[in-house]
Amino acid sequence: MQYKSQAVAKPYFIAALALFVAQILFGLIMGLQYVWGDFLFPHIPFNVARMVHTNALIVWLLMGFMGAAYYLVPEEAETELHSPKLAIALFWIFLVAAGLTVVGYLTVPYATLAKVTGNDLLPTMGREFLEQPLLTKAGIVVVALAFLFNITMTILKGRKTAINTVLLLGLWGLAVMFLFSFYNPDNLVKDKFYWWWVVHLWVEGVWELILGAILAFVLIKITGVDREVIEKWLYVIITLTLVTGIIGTGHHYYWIGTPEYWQVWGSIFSALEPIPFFAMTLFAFNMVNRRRREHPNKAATLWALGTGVMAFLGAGVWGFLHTLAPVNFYTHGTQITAAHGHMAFYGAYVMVNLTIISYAMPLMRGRAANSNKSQVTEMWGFWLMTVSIVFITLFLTAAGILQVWLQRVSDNPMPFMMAQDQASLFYWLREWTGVVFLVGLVVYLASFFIKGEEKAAA
Amino acid sequence: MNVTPTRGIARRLDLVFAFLVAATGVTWLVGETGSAGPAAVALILGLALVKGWLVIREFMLLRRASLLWNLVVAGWLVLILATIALTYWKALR
Amino acid sequence: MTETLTGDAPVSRAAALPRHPPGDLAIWVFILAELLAFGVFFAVYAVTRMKNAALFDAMQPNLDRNAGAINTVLLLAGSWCVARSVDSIARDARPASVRWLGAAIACGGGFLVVKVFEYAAKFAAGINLATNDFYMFYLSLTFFHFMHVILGMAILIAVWIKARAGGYSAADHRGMETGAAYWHMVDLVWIILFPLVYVMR
Amino acid sequence: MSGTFTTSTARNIFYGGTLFFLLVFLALTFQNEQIIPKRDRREMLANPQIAEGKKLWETNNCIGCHTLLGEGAYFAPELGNVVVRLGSKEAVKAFIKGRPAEGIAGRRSMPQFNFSDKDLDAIADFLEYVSKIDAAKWPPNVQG
Repeated sequence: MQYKSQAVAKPYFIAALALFVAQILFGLIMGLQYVWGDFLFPHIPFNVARMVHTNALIVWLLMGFMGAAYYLVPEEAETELHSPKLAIALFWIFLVAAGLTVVGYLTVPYATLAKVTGNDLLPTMGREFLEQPLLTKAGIVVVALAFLFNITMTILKGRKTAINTVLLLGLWGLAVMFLFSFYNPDNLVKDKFYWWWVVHLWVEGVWELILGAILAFVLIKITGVDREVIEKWLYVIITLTLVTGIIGTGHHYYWIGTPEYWQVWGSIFSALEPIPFFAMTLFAFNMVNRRRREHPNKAATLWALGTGVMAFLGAGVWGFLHTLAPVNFYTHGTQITAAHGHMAFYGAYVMVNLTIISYAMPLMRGRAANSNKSQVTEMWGFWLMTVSIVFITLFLTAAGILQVWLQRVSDNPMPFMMAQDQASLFYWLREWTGVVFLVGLVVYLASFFIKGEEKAAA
Repeated sequence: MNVTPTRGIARRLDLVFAFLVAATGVTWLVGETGSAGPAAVALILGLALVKGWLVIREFMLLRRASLLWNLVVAGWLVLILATIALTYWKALR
Repeated sequence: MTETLTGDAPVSRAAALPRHPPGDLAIWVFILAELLAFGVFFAVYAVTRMKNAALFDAMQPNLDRNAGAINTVLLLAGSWCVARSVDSIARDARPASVRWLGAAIACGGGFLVVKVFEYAAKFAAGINLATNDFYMFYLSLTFFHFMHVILGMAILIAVWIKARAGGYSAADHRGMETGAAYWHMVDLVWIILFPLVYVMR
Repeated sequence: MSGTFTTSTARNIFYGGTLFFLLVFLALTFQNEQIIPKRDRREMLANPQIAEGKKLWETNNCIGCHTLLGEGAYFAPELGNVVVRLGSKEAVKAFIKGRPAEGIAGRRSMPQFNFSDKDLDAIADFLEYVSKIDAAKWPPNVQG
């Protein structure tokens, strides 16, 4: 850690990991509800568990991105953060808002929550991933703007590198695209059309800029390869990402009342989306192979390489599997989508957050890297979680194929619930694999508390 | 200005251009006469192949690049034209 | 192993790299990506035509082949001018290089004008992307290409401005080669598009 | 001369390429806005019940279990075509109304929302409207 103010990242990372735990616990509840239908009913119905699961994910990833920005921007800009106090204040505001929102989800019926939080003023709630009350959404905008102010001011007064420029662009894009969450017309087709401007243009657009910037930063640090080399590849990869990803939005416009030309445009451009992910994997391995130093933090290197591979598999390969319109006609809205969603989010955004946390946390705790013992434990966490998510994805894919076959393709299409019963074996396997994932997460978290021989900070 | 080989390049470019325009004229003529069928399609796709090849080699200057680069870009051209020809042929049957 | 750890490794690698075409490697990555996108688009067109040959053959005569052919010539001429411009700067003939570039930009502008008239006629007939599969592809492909011509012209104009200011020389004109390569790509794509969409039946 | 690869060119291509594809996407969006009036059944929205039904759909987080035109959660059946599948709006209303408050033992259970008859009408009107949107022949069959 070269600048004192980088330390503000620490509470962000800790809160992110706490929310990660909450996300997984609620995921396990949902997984169980898939096979034990009335588990916790009517106290925590599936839809509530799902809101907590997905919203906790989104919030902790955002927390992680913010922490990453607070950590790497001062170092890249070679100056202290504009206002560490603001960063800490925003942390508490964000955390309390997120906490209150979750408490709201869990304690009162959603309709009541909508009423008391003023959803009537501007109805925005009750749409997938955008379930947050108006107040929370407004809070997110305020926090995001203040955060961007802080980061932008820091970069303006310091060195402008490709990494912090790309990061800043991604973060601004994130904030701007979120504004579409306030647009909710009665016309369902338009509602859905612009809803994707938040969801797709986040995860297959601007978030990938953030991902690329964080990965590039960590690769420079752990490999010692010339900044010039890493930065130009960063630009090439994010160019490919946006060239394919922006029009790739069209792969969500096949069956929601939008015209048929999206089937052609969406299929073509989203079919090319795996390319930037593949490039990123090649890039990460290439840089590590060309390393000019042996960084003591092996765990961070593992996470960085893992991000490349898993993002390619989850977002690239599993996305491609069902992105072509003729295939998607049968797979749209099935467990295939869920399978892709799990591996893509884990492989791209969970792992990149854990990469920067793995790299930065030891430094913020005053050492170049954790002890060997701690790192070995962390790597166990890596493998347990990563292998689990692969199997969760495979089981969900199996469930999805079965569902598509029974419910969509066969001559005598089976009703939804009957088809679900047929897939219950795979849901059980998924749930047990989810337990293994939780074990992996506990092991990972335990690594933070393992002492041993440490190397002094560089 | 007085180096002969480079003047040669200019003349070469002029000849390529003249050929490209002439080939385009033939393709246009095929369209104007409303010609259909395998022979006409083979002619225009063949001309497209030659035109594309000339643009790649002479204008994009891939003749100065390694074999790999030539294979990649010309391979693209051949692959696309072959796909078009194949689908045309299958639609006939 | 030790070799990858030493500082001079990239230098020895560079020597082993294949000879790249003129221009910056970054533009070539972009060109390959564009060619791939167009290539897939053409293939999807071809397959859709295969399945709906009757519709495609019935609709195709409505296209303006004259406009298509004129535009082909304009793009070829533009490409030729750019190639001559690069050749001129390689001989340090700077005024000639700038003139050739200007001519190329004029050709591109001509293409856009012809295309706008062609589109105007189609739009006036009430044709849009939802009319039928043929017009969907015709409009999609030509519009996507149309946008590329605009982008190519933007690049050429940037190069032209720099060339006029004396920014290129026989010793260093990589920027011009970079812009030229992109412009030729736009031409190359049209060389397939014209027979495929306007003529083949 | 050959074999160069500069950060500044890569950066310019990034900005130019992104802007370019964004413009193409916006053009496609513009065309989308021109075409969807023929597909999205916006004339039905003259009935204020539909907007009310959509709001009830949202404020009860139906999307948290169900899909609507294939988007949402995959825990419970697709509802874009539910009016067609169950045969009538009345059947849809009866189904919603008939959910036991304590759920069905061991089964995935839909909560009892205690909707008024007016609310149920609005929800059914909304679901009927959704079933009439031209979704390019999706879903493949009535089971959704």
